[in-house]
Amino acid sequence: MIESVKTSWTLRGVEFKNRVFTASGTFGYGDEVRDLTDAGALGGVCTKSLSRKPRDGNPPSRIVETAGGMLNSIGLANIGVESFLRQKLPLLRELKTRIIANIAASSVEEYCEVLDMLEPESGISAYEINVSCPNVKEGGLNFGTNCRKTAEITSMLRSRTAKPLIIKLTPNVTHVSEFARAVEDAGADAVSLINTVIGMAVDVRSRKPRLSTVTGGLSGPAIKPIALAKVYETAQAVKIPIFGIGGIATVQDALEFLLVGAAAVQVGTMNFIDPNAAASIAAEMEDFFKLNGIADAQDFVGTLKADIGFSILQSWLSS
Amino acid sequence: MIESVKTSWTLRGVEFKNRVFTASGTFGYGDEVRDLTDAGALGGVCTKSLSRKPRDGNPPSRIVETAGGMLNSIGLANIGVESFLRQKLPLLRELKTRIIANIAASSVEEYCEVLDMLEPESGISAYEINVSCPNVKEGGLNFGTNCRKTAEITSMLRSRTAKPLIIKLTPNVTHVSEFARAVEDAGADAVSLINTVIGMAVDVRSRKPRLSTVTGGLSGPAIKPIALAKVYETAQAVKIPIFGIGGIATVQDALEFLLVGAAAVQVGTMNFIDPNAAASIAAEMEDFFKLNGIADAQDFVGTLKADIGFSILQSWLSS
Amino acid sequence: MIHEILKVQSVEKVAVTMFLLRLQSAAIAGTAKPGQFLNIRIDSGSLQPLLRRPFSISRIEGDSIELLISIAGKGTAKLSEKKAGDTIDVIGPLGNSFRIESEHTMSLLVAGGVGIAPFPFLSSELQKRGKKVAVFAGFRSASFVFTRYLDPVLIATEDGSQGRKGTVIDLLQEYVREKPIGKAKIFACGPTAMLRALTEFARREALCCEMSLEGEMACGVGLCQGCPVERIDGHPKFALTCKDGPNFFSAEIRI
Amino acid sequence: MIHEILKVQSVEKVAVTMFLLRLQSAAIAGTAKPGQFLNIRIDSGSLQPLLRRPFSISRIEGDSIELLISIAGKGTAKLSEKKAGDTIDVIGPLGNSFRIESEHTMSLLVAGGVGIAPFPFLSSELQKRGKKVAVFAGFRSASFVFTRYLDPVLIATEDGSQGRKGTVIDLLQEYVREKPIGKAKIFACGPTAMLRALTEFARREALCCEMSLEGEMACGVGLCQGCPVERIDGHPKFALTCKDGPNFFSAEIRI
Ligand SMILES: Cc1cc2nc3c(=O)[nH]c(=O)nc-3n(C[C@H](O)[C@H](O)[C@H](O)COP(=O)(O)OP(=O)(O)OC[C@H]3O[C@@H](n4cnc5c(N)ncnc54)[C@H](O)[C@@H]3O)c2cc1C
Ligand SMILES: Cc1cc2nc3c(=O)[nH]c(=O)nc-3n(C[C@H](O)[C@H](O)[C@H](O)COP(=O)(O)OP(=O)(O)OC[C@H]3O[C@@H](n4cnc5c(N)ncnc54)[C@H](O)[C@@H]3O)c2cc1C
Ligand SMILES: Cc1cc2nc3c(=O)[nH]c(=O)nc-3n(C[C@H](O)[C@H](O)[C@H](O)COP(=O)(O)O)c2cc1C
Ligand SMILES: Cc1cc2nc3c(=O)[nH]c(=O)nc-3n(C[C@H](O)[C@H](O)[C@H](O)COP(=O)(O)O)c2cc1C
Ligand code: FES
Ligand code: FES
Repeated sequence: MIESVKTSWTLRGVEFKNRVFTASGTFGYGDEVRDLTDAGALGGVCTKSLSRKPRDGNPPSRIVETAGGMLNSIGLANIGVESFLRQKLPLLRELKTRIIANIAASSVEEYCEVLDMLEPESGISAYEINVSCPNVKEGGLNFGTNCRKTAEITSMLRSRTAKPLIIKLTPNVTHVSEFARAVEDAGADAVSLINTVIGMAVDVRSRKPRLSTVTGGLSGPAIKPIALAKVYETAQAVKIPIFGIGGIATVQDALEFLLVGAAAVQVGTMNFIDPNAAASIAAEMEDFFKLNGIADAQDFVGTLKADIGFSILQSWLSS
Repeated sequence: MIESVKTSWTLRGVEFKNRVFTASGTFGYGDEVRDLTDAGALGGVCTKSLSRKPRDGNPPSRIVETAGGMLNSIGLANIGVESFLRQKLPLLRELKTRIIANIAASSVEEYCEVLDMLEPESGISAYEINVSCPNVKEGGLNFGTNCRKTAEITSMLRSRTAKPLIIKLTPNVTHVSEFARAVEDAGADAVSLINTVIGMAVDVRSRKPRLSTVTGGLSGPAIKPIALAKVYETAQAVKIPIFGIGGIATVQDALEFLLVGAAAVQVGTMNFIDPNAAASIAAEMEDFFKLNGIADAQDFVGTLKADIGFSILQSWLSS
Repeated sequence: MIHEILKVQSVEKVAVTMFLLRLQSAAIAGTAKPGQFLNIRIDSGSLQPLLRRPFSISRIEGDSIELLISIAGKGTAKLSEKKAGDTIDVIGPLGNSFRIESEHTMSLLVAGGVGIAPFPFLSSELQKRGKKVAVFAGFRSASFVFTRYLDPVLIATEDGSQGRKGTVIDLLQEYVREKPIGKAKIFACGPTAMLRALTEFARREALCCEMSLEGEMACGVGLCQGCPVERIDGHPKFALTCKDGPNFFSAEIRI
Repeated sequence: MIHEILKVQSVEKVAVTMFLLRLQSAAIAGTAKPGQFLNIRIDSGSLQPLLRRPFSISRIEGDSIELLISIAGKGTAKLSEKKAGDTIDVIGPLGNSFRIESEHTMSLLVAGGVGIAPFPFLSSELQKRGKKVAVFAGFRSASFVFTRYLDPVLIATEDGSQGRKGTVIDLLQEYVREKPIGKAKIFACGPTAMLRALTEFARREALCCEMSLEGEMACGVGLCQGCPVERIDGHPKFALTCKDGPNFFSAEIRI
């Protein structure tokens, strides 16, 4: 048991007060549940993906519950960057936490345009680039599964901002660490993973897909083992920090991600069940470090005692 | 409601009495639970993967339960093809069901050798080729994530047997349908999918991985949405039949796989919870067809009413 | 919007697949309006079901909140096994409310099955405001009927085992033909097929019709964008059932 | 090996985290041997927990089977909430049994915590065969102690709140030093650390020692190869806890 713990950490000069964030698309724009939680308790909030123009999103149904998880096909419904700046950012500036603007687009140009519009505004601490949404036809995953394209977007954006640039990767590829290496080389400051896993649900009685887009993205506790493996694989391959995401519901889950190498975590689906989940996890994580005499959270990151020599991942990484 | 239903179907001239099988590695060699279920109620039984020499498998722990699923790292522990022929096959010949010999190997030569040893024996109806085990260092997934190699193994084996040749694919690739197309072109009669999804679990208290091999394979209901999407993707891409596998626990689940295009299904993890699960599903499936006036199970296969024009998968398939 | 752990006061089986769940919360009882809903975590500390389940507030008495719940799947089945004294994690009250202040004098409340749930609360608030209320309730058969706290009620059953044989729309049609309804407004809750027929009916009869929708939700509070309903004017294309609804005018949405 | 839906006869809390679960099955009670286990589906129709949970048969009386269970996580917590009259899906009896027919005359039963579970059954079968039995039981503290049906029992607790302060191995050591034990055999069940210490002790004292292991299992019946235990002679390298065990001689395995 120790008295105080350093939970803060720094990414490209920006200090975050702790290592627990809310994931894009699962916490609105950050202002919807002010009554139910204090965003000030978080390291930061990732906004819903912002696109150049407002997007209506996909028709209903957009949500299906599955075993230990859920499928969504929101289709990046969002108010667009202009409305965001006008209606949302002023409110967000009042939250005592860091705002990470998540950007989605269907062309390299659109990514640049959105970033350029956000860049002069105060109150945005970093960018997270969504190259991995499985629920839109154009863009999204087509970028995220193309390593060269992902790197290209990264370097284009790198040249336009001095703020932290985080690239959000998809798990729907053979070797996610290749993508992480490519964006590291292209100048990214961090990677976020995982976005949702492609999945599908059908209704036997009506013989129809349960999502209007047929397939959607799987999230929630069901995918935690997959996410941990992807983060671990990536942690072996890159030096930049990793935001670990996928099925985090408890402080235990969050610590597991730190253990396998994530510098910080994002809580997604669990916000729907408990809008205060991320804030609770942040508080309990601090307690855990105190109780275990860990003076700086960083000392816990990546301390998994794994005999990597025996790991199957080794053959993956070297293949 | 109709009186009788055709549940049988034929693969390369071999007739299976219905469309429900047990998955490799989840039903022993087929003789362990004779007291608890009647394998005669099944379309067939896939044996544990057989290798040329006996394999000890990985050290403990090999099993971890996760949300809605489990991780395993068995490491293809098996008695080897010779002991199989001597000790197991005689017993299996007495089961009133078809035996599918599942083969695993770490080189193209070894696959051929095992098949050559099985080929002269009676009582084996078909081969399922495991190119996708995530839990062994050499071979396994290294083949399964290499399209050219997978096709090469297929054509080598094709030239050595006239029996049905089923290639079991891994979901741990960007586009599983590419692999399915490649093995179809190389002469495979069917594909099985999915094998387990790479995953990981760690213990925060000991800071150690919970599996001796660090990562393992995720199975069970948690992966059903992923498996359905992979089967659906593949069904759009190939003409050969598909064995749908992944998280099947109820007849409803099994019917979902048929709906998205699987000609038959394999029950895996659920055998551990209820060794009679596959037999129950086979019986209930027949009831479902009767109740819904479906005279031939084949008339149900692939009848999902999906507006593929709208599906996100379309852009995948054409990318 | 409050997030509370509530005490179960009682669980009462009231029809073949329906039960009343009474929860105690002064805070929610004191602020809720008719047509709003609670979002319930069926089993805290379990991931099955994972998501919360939304239920209309059926009735409020003192600091007691009554929900009328039909067993539709695993979550509602688990909920039906709660006992007095158990606790439940609840977020609410959520959503907009029925617009009861309009100038109509006659309220036609149209329910299909468990769609009757929000009407005891609504009916009492309407009556407080001096509006006349008539309830039209359709059920599968007599053993599904539950109309406590509502009066007068006209009943239709599919098999004719109680009340008129036929749909609740038939019932309403007859009533409107035979009685003078004056400045009337329809409030409706029930299966989509019923709401569609009612939308058509209201259009034909030029009646204002407000409907409570029951689309799938993940969060219930506007975090996920998972509950769109198509707006007829298209600006924007979709409304959110949980935040902009669940109560919409039939003329403003396409279901 | 039988797969049955059994009726719960009673659930009795017997120590701070331990309870006795009584199930009725003539078929299993009639064939089970000491050291065998049942594999229990905690909640049929739910996927949480997904896998069955294995528990030693603690005692048999008529057609009643008693399990002694310690709450270790979600599954056992759920199990502790069962009520008389509930049903549970069970596969058993599974595994090998303790080898009780050997020529030893004195049986030293060594338990750590809930590792005491298989000993009432074992002890009664040993006594039927005219063997002397002494039980050595270690617990965390007095509030964890449960030794019903066992006599004589020597107790050790970590904090000295009941019996000797120290480990059960200390207790055993003392006993063996002070009493004539003749042709003795150790039967043991408990945490791995205890079993390791005991293996060493048995080697030193040249005593035959049989231990019941509690490794993780997925199927419990030999389908999955998920429960290996390393064999010292290496042919084959691993035995399966569920089929070849759970009872092994300490000299034959490496834990
Ligand atoms: C605003 C609102 C108010 C509601 N009020 C009531 C009420 O007062 N009383 C009542 O009995 N029911 C009400 N419902 C419906 C109720 O939420 C669902 O019946 C319930 O969530 C089903 O949960 P389950 O786990 O039992 O069923 P599941 O096993 O999840 O599914 C069974 C069936 O219910 C459907 N379903 C699942 N989740 C939802 C959901 N969130 N919304 C709608 N349908 C769903 C599924 O598609 C499936 O067909 C309301 C729904 C909404 C959106
Ligand atoms: C042959 C055998 C006989 C057993 N007999 C008894 C008995 O008589 N009484 C008793 O109380 N317990 C017994 N156990 C242990 C018991 O099976 C576990 O405590 C139980 O499965 C934990 O389930 P849970 O869901 O409560 O815990 P979980 O939430 O699953 O996990 C809690 C802890 O228990 C461990 N655990 C989980 N599953 C198992 C498992 N299958 N085997 C061992 N450890 C596990 C986990 O690693 C974790 O540390 C026995 C185990 C075996 C293999
Ligand atoms: C309903 C929903 C909407 C999402 N929208 C976005 C989004 O707009 N942009 C993005 O980068 N990720 C989005 N995600 C992905 C999450 O940020 C997160 O990566 C994923 O859900 C895995 O985490 P979880 O298991 O904790 O939910 C969305 C996820 C869900 C469930
Ligand atoms: C314990 C275990 C062992 C397995 N062993 C094999 C194997 O030897 N060969 C193989 O092809 N697949 C093996 N599999 C994969 C299964 O056959 C199946 O593809 C996978 O488990 C997904 O199905 P499920 O979700 O129904 O379990 C194994 C799966 C499990 C859980
Ligand atoms: S249910 Fe999440 S926004 Fe409506
Ligand atoms: S637990 Fe499956 S083989 Fe032992």
